[in-house]
Amino acid sequence: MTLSLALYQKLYLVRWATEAIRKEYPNDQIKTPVHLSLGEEAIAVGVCHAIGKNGLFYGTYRNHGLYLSLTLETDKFFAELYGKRTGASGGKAGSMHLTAPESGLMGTSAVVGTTIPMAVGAAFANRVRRTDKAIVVFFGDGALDEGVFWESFNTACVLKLPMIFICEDNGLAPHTLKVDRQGYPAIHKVLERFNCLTFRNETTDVEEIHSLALKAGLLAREQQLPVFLHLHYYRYLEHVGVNEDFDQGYRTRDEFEKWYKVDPINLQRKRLVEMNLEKEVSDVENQVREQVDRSIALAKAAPFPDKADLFKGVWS
Amino acid sequence: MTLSLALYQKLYLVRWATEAIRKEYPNDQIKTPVHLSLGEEAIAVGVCHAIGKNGLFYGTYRNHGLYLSLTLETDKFFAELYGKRTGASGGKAGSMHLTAPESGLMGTSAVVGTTIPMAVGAAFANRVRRTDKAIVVFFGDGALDEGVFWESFNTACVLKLPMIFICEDNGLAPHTLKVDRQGYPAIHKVLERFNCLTFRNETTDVEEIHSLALKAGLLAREQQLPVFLHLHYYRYLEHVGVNEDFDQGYRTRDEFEKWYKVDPINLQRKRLVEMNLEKEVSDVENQVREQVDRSIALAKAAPFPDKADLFKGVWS
Amino acid sequence: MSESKESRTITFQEAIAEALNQEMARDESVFVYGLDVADHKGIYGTTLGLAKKFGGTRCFSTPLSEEAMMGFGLGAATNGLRPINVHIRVDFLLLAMNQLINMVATHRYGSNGKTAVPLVIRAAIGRGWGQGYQHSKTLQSIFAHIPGLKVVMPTTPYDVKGLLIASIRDNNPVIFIEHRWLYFQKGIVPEESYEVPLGSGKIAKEGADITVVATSWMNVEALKAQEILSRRNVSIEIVDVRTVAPLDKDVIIKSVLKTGHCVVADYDWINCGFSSEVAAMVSEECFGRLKSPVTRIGFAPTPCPTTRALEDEFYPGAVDIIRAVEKKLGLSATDISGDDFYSYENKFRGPF
Amino acid sequence: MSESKESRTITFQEAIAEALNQEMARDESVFVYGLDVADHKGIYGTTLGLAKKFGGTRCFSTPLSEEAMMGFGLGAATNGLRPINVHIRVDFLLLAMNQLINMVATHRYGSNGKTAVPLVIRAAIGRGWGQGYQHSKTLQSIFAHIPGLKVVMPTTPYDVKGLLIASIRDNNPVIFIEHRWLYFQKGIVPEESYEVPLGSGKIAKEGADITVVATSWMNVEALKAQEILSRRNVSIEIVDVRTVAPLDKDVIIKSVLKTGHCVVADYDWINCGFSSEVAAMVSEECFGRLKSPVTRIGFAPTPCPTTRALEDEFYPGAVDIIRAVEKKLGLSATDISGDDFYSYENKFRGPF
Ligand SMILES: Cc1ncc(C[n+]2csc(CCOP(=O)(O)OP(=O)(O)O)c2C)c(N)n1
Ligand SMILES: Cc1ncc(C[n+]2csc(CCOP(=O)(O)OP(=O)(O)O)c2C)c(N)n1
Ligand SMILES: [Mg+2]
Ligand SMILES: [Mg+2]
Repeated sequence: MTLSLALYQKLYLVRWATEAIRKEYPNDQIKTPVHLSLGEEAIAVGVCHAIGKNGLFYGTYRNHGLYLSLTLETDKFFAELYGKRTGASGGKAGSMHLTAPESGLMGTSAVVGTTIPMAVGAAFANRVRRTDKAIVVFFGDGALDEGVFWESFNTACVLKLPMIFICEDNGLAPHTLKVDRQGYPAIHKVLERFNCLTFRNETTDVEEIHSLALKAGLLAREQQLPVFLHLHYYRYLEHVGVNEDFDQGYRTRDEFEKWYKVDPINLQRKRLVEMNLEKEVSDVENQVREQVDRSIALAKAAPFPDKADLFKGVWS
Repeated sequence: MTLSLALYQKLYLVRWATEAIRKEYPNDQIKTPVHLSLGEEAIAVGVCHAIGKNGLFYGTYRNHGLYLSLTLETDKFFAELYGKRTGASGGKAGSMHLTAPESGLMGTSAVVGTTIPMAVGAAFANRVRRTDKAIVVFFGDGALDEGVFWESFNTACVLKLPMIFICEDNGLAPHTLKVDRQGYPAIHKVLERFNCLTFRNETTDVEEIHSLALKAGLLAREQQLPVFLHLHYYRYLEHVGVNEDFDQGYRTRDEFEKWYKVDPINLQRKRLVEMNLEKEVSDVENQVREQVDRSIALAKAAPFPDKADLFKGVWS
Repeated sequence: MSESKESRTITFQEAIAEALNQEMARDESVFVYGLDVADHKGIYGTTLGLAKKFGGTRCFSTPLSEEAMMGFGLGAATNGLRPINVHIRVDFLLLAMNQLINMVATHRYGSNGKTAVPLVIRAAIGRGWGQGYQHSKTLQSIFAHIPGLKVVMPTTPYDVKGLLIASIRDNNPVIFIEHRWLYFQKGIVPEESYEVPLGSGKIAKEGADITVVATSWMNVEALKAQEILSRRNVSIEIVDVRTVAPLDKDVIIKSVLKTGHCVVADYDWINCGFSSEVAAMVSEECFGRLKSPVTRIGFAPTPCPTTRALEDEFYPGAVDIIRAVEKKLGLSATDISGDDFYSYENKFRGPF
Repeated sequence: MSESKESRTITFQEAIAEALNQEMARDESVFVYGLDVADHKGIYGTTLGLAKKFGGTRCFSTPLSEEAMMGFGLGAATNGLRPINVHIRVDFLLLAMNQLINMVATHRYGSNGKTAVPLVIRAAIGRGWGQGYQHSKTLQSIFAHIPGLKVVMPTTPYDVKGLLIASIRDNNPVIFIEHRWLYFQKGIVPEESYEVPLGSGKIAKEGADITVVATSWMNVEALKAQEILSRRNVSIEIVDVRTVAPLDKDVIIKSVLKTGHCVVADYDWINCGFSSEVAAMVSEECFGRLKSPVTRIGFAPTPCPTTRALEDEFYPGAVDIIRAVEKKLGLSATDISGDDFYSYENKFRGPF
């Protein structure tokens, strides 16, 4: 599969799984708060594809894109959302704390900023144990407000840990604008005064993000320094849940329209169609749809955990 | 009294009170950990004198300079160090948490960084209540490592609060060098990327610091913005306690010798002598010595708190 | 407790909003701040409209900086204002524990009583719809452990209004813990302003056979247990402690001395918790007069799992109380197959 | 407990250093980090020389960033290392409560048991020389309240070595609380490596008349009380719990069933604390077999004042235990005018 098509496959998987959740959610069987990634797909897919199997990834509650582009699997994913024994964490984690250590997704968390220091510790362990991994941590613009971001970033710079910090900036946390939260005009201009490398980009083109992530990975390793990527996207839906919320007054549909013109899935599809890969595109799409349908059916049919499972997994 | 002499009076008070503590400490009656300000006097004195009665001040456990230059009093000061009922907080606070709200010393704390957000809240109250105070917070270079510094500074910039942040940088926290703690070459270069004003100075000349503080106060008020002052000094003694520690291997006496050439008390004394104020200088010195001696005698003679005082002051 | 002649019925949520509105109107030093307090959701509706009515310096959303915002409250409270800091989940207070415990709780003491700290910290506690282990704690036992903090856990609309007003007027730091499921509960609430004194528990339901000491949502569960057991002529007395610190010991002791049996139904973990405190205190104060040892009911000793199947096991409820009471009184198990127990889907649906 | 044939005597402090040295030599995944661990003071001497011997990646001082450093430990522990994070005062852990409680304590559970978190958090507790309200807490009751954390409080040099080794080898997060005054205590400690299992208490002193359950420094005070009361033929049995969580209930229950009286002498605040837990547990498990209600001894319900005059009132000690025992047994007050009680000036002088 060409790179462009492989990227599209992941984009489409994330998008379609999200749309499936939106359809299923009103049935009240997915009883876990979902923070959907509609609009954000190119960042998760571009970065994860670039770093690939060699990476250890850390993220937030808005992690479906990460999980799906790293694992490409949907059985355990949906089972986890349905709270089933067959889920990625047997139903204990739900949407907000998905992990898949075997695919490099090491930690996600419902408390803002909390996986950032964890990633720094992972980068330290990676150096000490010479495991030769690429460490990547994703967080929202809200995490920049938290002291722990600054502590963690500073520590990574002190220890000169090669790792990638990715701020996925949608300008909102969750409904409060940056101007009411950030005492600086541009975060990358602040952070470039640390011993690190910084990049900033507003693209929604997955291939551009992919190249940038490749470059970031390379530079981090070459220069043995942290790299900060400031990437941007527009959150299409409400903060948590499956609906739009343009009628709530804190933002306008116009903004959405502007961003939707460069919707990451549409962009990449267009590129592939222009490359005359229409047939491959629809094969990928069909396969993804089938996969998702099958996984949802399996998840629904799967058993809930046993009551005794409540007490399992606290202690090692 | 001329400005130069008034400044000298405060410098000498801080220095002499410190020397008195050094002499008294081995008698084991001052049972409170003392973080002395030998070497740091010009910052406390210069800033406090510039801002004066109009200020609300926040500091750290290394607060003797602040307390003395704001209050000019030593009775309650020494009584507090001796743990007596007549102390500034009846013996409950000790050296590390001295306050004197009536003189503007609102909060000091033994936990690094903790009075910084308090000062931001005070600046907010000051704006809301139009009390027209100047808000000043002092902290060490170690506090820059703590997330709460970044959260607080950012919040002050968001709210555009006119206030003065003063980093008293001695390069140590408490024995760890900046290179092992700071992932950036220069803090003011980082912070100038926030919506604020920044200044940096290495002087030990109290008059220079005094002017800088005047300017900072003016600018903060004019521009309705936070001001960050990065000031430097050399800690002559061990981190906590009354002794030198140049034999401990983490720093050299040479460094001290270099800084002692520009010792803030000596500098100012020399200036006054050159102005032919030798007599005034020794009057001030005598008066300070007498005051300190008397206060120590009073403190020693004062009663300890009653046992029942333990339970007083928890609730309002 | 409520001896009002009013009969206006409003929700718990509305009662909070009313308390805030009345206090902010009465005293211009009162202000509300925290993440999202000024957004369109307004903390489950409780802060909606405040920014518009009182202006953006009386109600504003802040950066995501819990530790600094707690210290900010201390600075404002010690300079003439009466801050109300709001947290949409109590779990986020864990970011602010240093300011709360090292600074807020001690500031007055360290000043030898000179400085007051009139600071209210509202924190919602959650449950349901897969909140999971980072959005489902209560932590009142931890707060109550610290001298210098008051801890309030209201259950009824009447109490929440009166306790919030009392907390705002109190000159000490108060942690005010609101259970999300209670927001929809309705009750009679006078329109005028009134205080329910901090440190006063109440008999939520009189009874003769056994005392159930309950906090927050567990009062709802206790009431359900009481209803069901009353069919068998078992008469439960329910003590709603209302404030966890300071604790009204007398109301508990008096009740237990009357019934001889005590179940503590707390909404927190058991180990080293508030239920341990009540059990220890009752065992001491009623020594020799208890007909059975004090029974503690609380969270399972695990983090809270996400899936509903396990979450239902994690949280205690009416059934646990019923079974504990039966055991104490030597009764066979009541048939509860026909009974409806609380299910949050009846009140609201996910996700938040 | 120690059945070693060794008779080498070393201090508590040296026993810690020895445990660290042996474990770091045995397992290269073990490393020590935190503020000042690599400076010339070496955390009361316990980490001195480690950086030199094992290199700067096995022992290093960090930025003053407690919250991030706790998360750093979680990241390292879940990627093949065994971190030991050191805090010179437990009070500074209050800056790291979010990582500790929301992340470290839950990570394994959230992974459904897939990921282990072998992380040790050493924290010194203090007292004396005006430490004051920000440097004098213990907090074990708070840590023990949280499922997913183990909490260890060693008293003797023998135990501290064995418990620290067991903690380092344990695959769960362990909070290891060391009382500063114990650093100077001497005892017989075998040179070879050994484990004292977490979750096992011990009878520190056998006795027949009354059980004193003690933590950390309170064991020293209990022993003093025991000595003095033995003059009157009162025989105290002292239970050193050693680990606060998980708690060895059996050793406590067995002792109380034997003596019929129980005093809990804990080194923390009482309200909602570990002493409440023990009192509740004992009152339940020994119901009907207690000759008196369980008595709790702990910190005064105030922040800790600085001045020695009040600090001595704040902390509990041997005299409080003696008086409690006398009251339980209906004895007159023992004449203690000729007795020497512990005074820290005999061991060290300020300021730290
Ligand atoms: C420490 C903490 N404070 C508050 C919250 C409540 N909260 C949940 S999501 C969110 C906004 C986060 O915004 P951002 O980091 O930009 O991520 P986004 O949702 O935009 O992806 C907030 C405040 C939280 N989860 N954690
Ligand atoms: C939050 C916190 N962490 C650790 C300590 C222990 N400690 C006391 S002073 C100090 C060094 C602080 O250095 P700095 O802020 O530069 O102040 P200085 O002592 O140099 O004036 C440390 C780490 C503390 N008091 N508070
Ligand atoms: Mg955002
Ligand atoms: Mg310093």
